[in-house]
Amino acid sequence: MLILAATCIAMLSVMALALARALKADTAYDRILGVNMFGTKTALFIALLGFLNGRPDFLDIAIVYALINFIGMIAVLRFFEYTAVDDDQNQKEQ
Amino acid sequence: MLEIISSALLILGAFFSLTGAVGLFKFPDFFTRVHAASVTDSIATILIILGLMLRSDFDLVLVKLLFILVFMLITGPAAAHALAKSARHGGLLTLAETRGNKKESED
Amino acid sequence: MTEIIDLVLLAMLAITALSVIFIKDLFTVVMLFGIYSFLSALIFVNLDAVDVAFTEASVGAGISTVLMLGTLALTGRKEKSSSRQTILPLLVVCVTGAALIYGTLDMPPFGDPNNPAQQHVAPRYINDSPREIGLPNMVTSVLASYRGFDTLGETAVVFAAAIGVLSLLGLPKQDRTLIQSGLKSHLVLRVVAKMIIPLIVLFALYVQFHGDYGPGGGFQAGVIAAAALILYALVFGLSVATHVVPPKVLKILAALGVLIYAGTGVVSLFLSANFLDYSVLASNPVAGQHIGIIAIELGVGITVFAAMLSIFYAFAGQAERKNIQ
Amino acid sequence: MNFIVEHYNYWVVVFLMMVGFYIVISANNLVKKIVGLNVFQTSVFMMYISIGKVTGGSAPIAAEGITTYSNPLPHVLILTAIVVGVATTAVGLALIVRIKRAYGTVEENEFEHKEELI
Repeated sequence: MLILAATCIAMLSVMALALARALKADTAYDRILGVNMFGTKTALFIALLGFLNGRPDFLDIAIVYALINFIGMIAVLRFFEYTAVDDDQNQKEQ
Repeated sequence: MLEIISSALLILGAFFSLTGAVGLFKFPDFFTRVHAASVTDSIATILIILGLMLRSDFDLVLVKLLFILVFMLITGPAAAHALAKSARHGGLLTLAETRGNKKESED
Repeated sequence: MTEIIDLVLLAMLAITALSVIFIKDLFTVVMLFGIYSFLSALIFVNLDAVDVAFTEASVGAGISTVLMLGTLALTGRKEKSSSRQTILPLLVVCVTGAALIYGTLDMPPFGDPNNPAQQHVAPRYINDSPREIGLPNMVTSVLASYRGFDTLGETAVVFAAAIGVLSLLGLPKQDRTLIQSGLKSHLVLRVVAKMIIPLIVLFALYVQFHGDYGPGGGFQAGVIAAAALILYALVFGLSVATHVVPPKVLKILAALGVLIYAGTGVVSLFLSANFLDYSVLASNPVAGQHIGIIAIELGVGITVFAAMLSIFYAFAGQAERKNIQ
Repeated sequence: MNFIVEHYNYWVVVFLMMVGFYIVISANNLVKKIVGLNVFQTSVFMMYISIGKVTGGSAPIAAEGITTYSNPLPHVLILTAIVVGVATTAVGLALIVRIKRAYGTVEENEFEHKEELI
């Protein structure tokens, strides 16, 4: 039990660090990296929380987290490809 | 016995995720930071999920944990790869390259 | 332990929300909003609301973020700095906040089992619903059976919202030619997407039909199934996705879901019971309740799936059209 | 100390509500306004879920060996509210896309002037 709680706290601090990274990033890519790391660590945190509270049957939520995190990532990449084309056109027009 | 092994795995997993988070701040350029984040992500996922699997009975919970493990092991590295590739296309340079560029401009 | 986690997560949530105010880059705002949704879902898990967390994670973090990114692609990602005065809004907000804080001082203590909110309907749901409805998940029992009429209204709202978006933006036409667009250069992503999309659809079906026993149900399953196709459209391009699920079919499906829901109610009317009273659907009331809940959850799932996917199609069609011009 | 723990959740809810409210009334960009609206909305969700929580309780899914459950009613109300909230957000975003097409801008003060031209 103690080990689970300790791991939970470690995960929380990792999440806080990832959040700090996402809030204060040099480039947009760093920000996405922070968000992605936040998502995966949250999925693990939910799994741990289920075991800590003695109700491990809520792992479905961790699965959804992993899933939505991936889809969000793909959407961001697609957005970048899309706006990159846009920027090129703007430069040409200028 | 299982409890001890599982605890060891969990602690190792927590340790690796912490190192990854520190690496996210300490490493000098974006590509090394992707490296820090994604590699530790994978190892922490494996260790923590294995640690939890040892704590669960042989039932649906185990299957779900296995599903999470497989899912995250497929998507995590793929996402990191795609991000790094996209950053490369977007024009980010590695540290060595930026240094090289600086030298050239100084010469 | 729960309290400590609660403290830390709420603090993180407040910081995230606060930083949204000061950031001018709208892309960053949307990324932070994604984190905000994830965090609030995590708080819901910690406060025992697993079904709500499930919905927030899939709907709030997933679909909202994708739609907002789609809008940004169409409207540009920089917010212009405004010359507007900020003192008056700040004053209004502070006065409202002070009034609300004053109100919270009289609130019953957080988590006290003797709170008024815990005294009235809840004990009946908690004690009797597993026996009356026969399902362990009380949220599903209340959602689908006790408050089934309410949920019918919510499903109709989702349907109406989809109609609203379609009438504003229009659905893309199904192309005869297959134009491969999307993330063309990312070979790894294309292979991985092919591998995990079947897994996602399988998981959606599990959530749909296991929602009576664990967290989940029609709302979540519909969104997850839509997310699988959104992933497909993002990676392989919109025209390929419209070949798999044509927009025409989506229109029919969205209406069909509401029809299944309302039809279940009408069937129970014809069996001389109240609207949406499932007890008469089988000889045994508990079995009847179970049949009714499965039917209406299916209706909800179909409508939510079709509505979310057609909303996404509408946005993606706009973006693609802008790209061609 | 006890007083703080007993009201902490509500205070954070009020703070989030203030932040959302401020963004809605002060932001010029319509997309940001929608984000503010969502922040506001989530604070209301948080309020309901906080009220439903019972200390020492567990998630309202019946299982053996668990006697205290949190209140399932707020969960039901908020679950549907989230889905409806996203549906209305989608309508708002669609309106923004149309505004951009009609006026060429999504900044509130800019299209206010253009209205007179049309």
